[in-house]
Amino acid sequence: MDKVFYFNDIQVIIKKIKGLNTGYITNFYLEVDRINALINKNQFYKKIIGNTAFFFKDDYEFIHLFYCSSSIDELDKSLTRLRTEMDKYHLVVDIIGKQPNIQSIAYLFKMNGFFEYTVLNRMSRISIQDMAVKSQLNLKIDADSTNCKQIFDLLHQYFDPIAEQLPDLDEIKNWAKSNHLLFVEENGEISGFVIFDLIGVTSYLRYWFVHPKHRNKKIGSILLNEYFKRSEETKRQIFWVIQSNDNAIKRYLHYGFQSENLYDIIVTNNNIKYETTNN
Amino acid sequence: MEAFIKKLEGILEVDKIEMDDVLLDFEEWDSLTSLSIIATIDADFHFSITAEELLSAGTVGNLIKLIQVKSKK
Amino acid sequence: MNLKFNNKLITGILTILPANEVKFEDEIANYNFSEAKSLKLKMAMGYNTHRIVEEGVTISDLCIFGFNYLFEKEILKKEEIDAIILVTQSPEYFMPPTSNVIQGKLGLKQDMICMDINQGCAGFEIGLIQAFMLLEQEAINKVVLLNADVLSQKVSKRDRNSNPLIGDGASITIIEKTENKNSIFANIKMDGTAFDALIIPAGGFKTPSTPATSEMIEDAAGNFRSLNNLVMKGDAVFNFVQKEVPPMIDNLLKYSGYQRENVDYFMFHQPNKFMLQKLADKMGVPYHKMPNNIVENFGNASGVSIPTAITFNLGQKLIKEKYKICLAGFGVGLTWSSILIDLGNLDFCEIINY
Amino acid sequence: MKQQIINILQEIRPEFDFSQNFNFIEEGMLDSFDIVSLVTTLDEKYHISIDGMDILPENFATVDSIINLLIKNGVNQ
Repeated sequence: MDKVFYFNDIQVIIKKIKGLNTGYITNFYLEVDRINALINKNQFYKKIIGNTAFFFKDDYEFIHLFYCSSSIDELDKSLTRLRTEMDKYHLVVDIIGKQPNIQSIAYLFKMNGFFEYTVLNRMSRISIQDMAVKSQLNLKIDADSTNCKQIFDLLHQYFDPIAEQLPDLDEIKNWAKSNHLLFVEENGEISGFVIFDLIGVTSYLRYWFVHPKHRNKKIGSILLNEYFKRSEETKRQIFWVIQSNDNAIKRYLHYGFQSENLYDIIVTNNNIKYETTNN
Repeated sequence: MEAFIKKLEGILEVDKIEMDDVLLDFEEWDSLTSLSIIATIDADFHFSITAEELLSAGTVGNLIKLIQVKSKK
Repeated sequence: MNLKFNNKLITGILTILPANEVKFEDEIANYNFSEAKSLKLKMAMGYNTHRIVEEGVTISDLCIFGFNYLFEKEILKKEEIDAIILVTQSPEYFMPPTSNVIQGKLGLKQDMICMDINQGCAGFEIGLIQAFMLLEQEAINKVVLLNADVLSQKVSKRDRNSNPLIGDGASITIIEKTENKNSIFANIKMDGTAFDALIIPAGGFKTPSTPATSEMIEDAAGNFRSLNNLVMKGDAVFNFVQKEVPPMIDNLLKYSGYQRENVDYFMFHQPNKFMLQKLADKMGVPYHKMPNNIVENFGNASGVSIPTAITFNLGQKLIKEKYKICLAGFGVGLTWSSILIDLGNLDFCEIINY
Repeated sequence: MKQQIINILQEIRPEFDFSQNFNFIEEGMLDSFDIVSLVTTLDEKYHISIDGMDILPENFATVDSIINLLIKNGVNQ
């Protein structure tokens, strides 16, 4: 595993794999800014085995693995070799794509010592329907650094780090700065929040949370409704949901969201399984 | 063991394997290769090794040593 | 859903396999992969020999042969049979039910029930569950469960996904009431959204068989098959099995109150050796408790694979001994089902060749 | 070719109108997942292999930039 120093390193590697001209399969989606941030924080590594480039994102408790390969057979050979070297690390892989195509990649990982952890599904909604919920609650958008730290702690306490790609404190502060973090505070404690991104016509719901102590007070629907209001200019709202979370899916269907044929099969080389928590 | 080595040569698609050949250096090595070697050991020597044990053996010679040690137990 | 049955018993299992044995080596030339790859598949997946019927042999031939064996040995009497349940995906006709055909050929009494059920890999469990339900009736004391398939006829010889592992066969299982108090626990689930994971696309009313549907087409992996042939999405089925079966068994054990250690054998459907080993690994079950040797010896004859695994691996032992056995079938439908049952002191438990 | 590309985009994201001269990335009409499927589709459709150096969002931001990319990778207009 070698550290990646420049974004350009990655491009050169991908050029080489693609240049073999035998095809291209990957779960690596280039988001230049995010990757540059990871490189600067020394969290990004690479390893080339045969006709596959592996990239590693060090998340401290585990490592996210990305692959860029010229074919399924080549990925198989490379994974078998990677296995000997990465045995001591806890690897997590998001296999993203359409069903049933991603099944065969998931199968390959399972042949090479990985286990299915959980499956996420992307849901989206095209039109906006505003559903006014009367709110006596004080929704805030001006999270200070104490609030941000509280939210960071809640995310790490209640969300599954393997399934949900948790942000670091800086990212939370950035959302607060850009008014994309709404929260409810009661007696100095955060009782709920929603975090989102607006990019042109698309709005991404990132995290939506109500503290278990404050459930059934409509905080959740008020937060979501305010998120919808702030997404009014967009044509589409999307987010990822854990496929086995029937209750959440029912709620989203109720709000007019629909399941897309875009899935994320999460596999890890530890035989652990996603456990439904109370978030 | 002779018979086992013959089978290995078949699985690895080579005419002759040497004791210091590195398993992962065989061109055609993939997950099916390791699975079939594990199954062969299971069928011929009546014990199972894990994929990790197989891969950490490294060379053909070490794999054979591993089998010999295990079959004595 | 969880199901529970009281005071029912399996009293005999007979497996009927075609004597015609086909070797994997003899079919390698049909597939387009290297010899080394064939060798690897043989070892890892357990492809070796499989039993295939001669052309023209149908499921009633196999079943009637088995019945006559039992009648001649006087282990089963014609007049005792109150119901025949036939689980198959290779019926002789669209109509009538093949179980009626068998009843007629055997000259059984009219005062009985015959029914065909269209199920495959979980066909042994589905059949048992149906038998247990029939036995709730006062008039029904003995049910004969037939599992029978000759799907080799529907598999393309040039399909390396399915052809090396397919097998033909039939089994006869006798289920009765018992005075002794006992409980049998079962669960079953279905997912019809994945109906095409294992399918024969043409030949039914939706897409009737025509010259066009029999045209051989090459798929991305280099297999040749037509729409009249069975097609299996191998990786999707593997993923489904690894995902659904371990929690299903956990649920069954929890529901029954037994521990994994209390189970003597896990007699599972036999898709291939590798899949069963992976299941055993994932569930923490030692390989000797979960036999995986049916594909390499006989092939996978869908619902017949569990009776074959029982008669082949335990056989005469089950005449004298009694074991706690966990059955599980999973596949076409998709359907997955498991049963926890005490099996033993059987009147018969053997394999015969047709 | 312009229409072909619009059709391909339309197939990936049927809910948006790609015939307008938007910057698809800034406008949130295409995200990084879409770009990977777009690369695969273009590779297959035009029998090319788009240079790995070029798989950057800005090269897929407009129909014109996609056409330039294809020309650069050897597609005749």
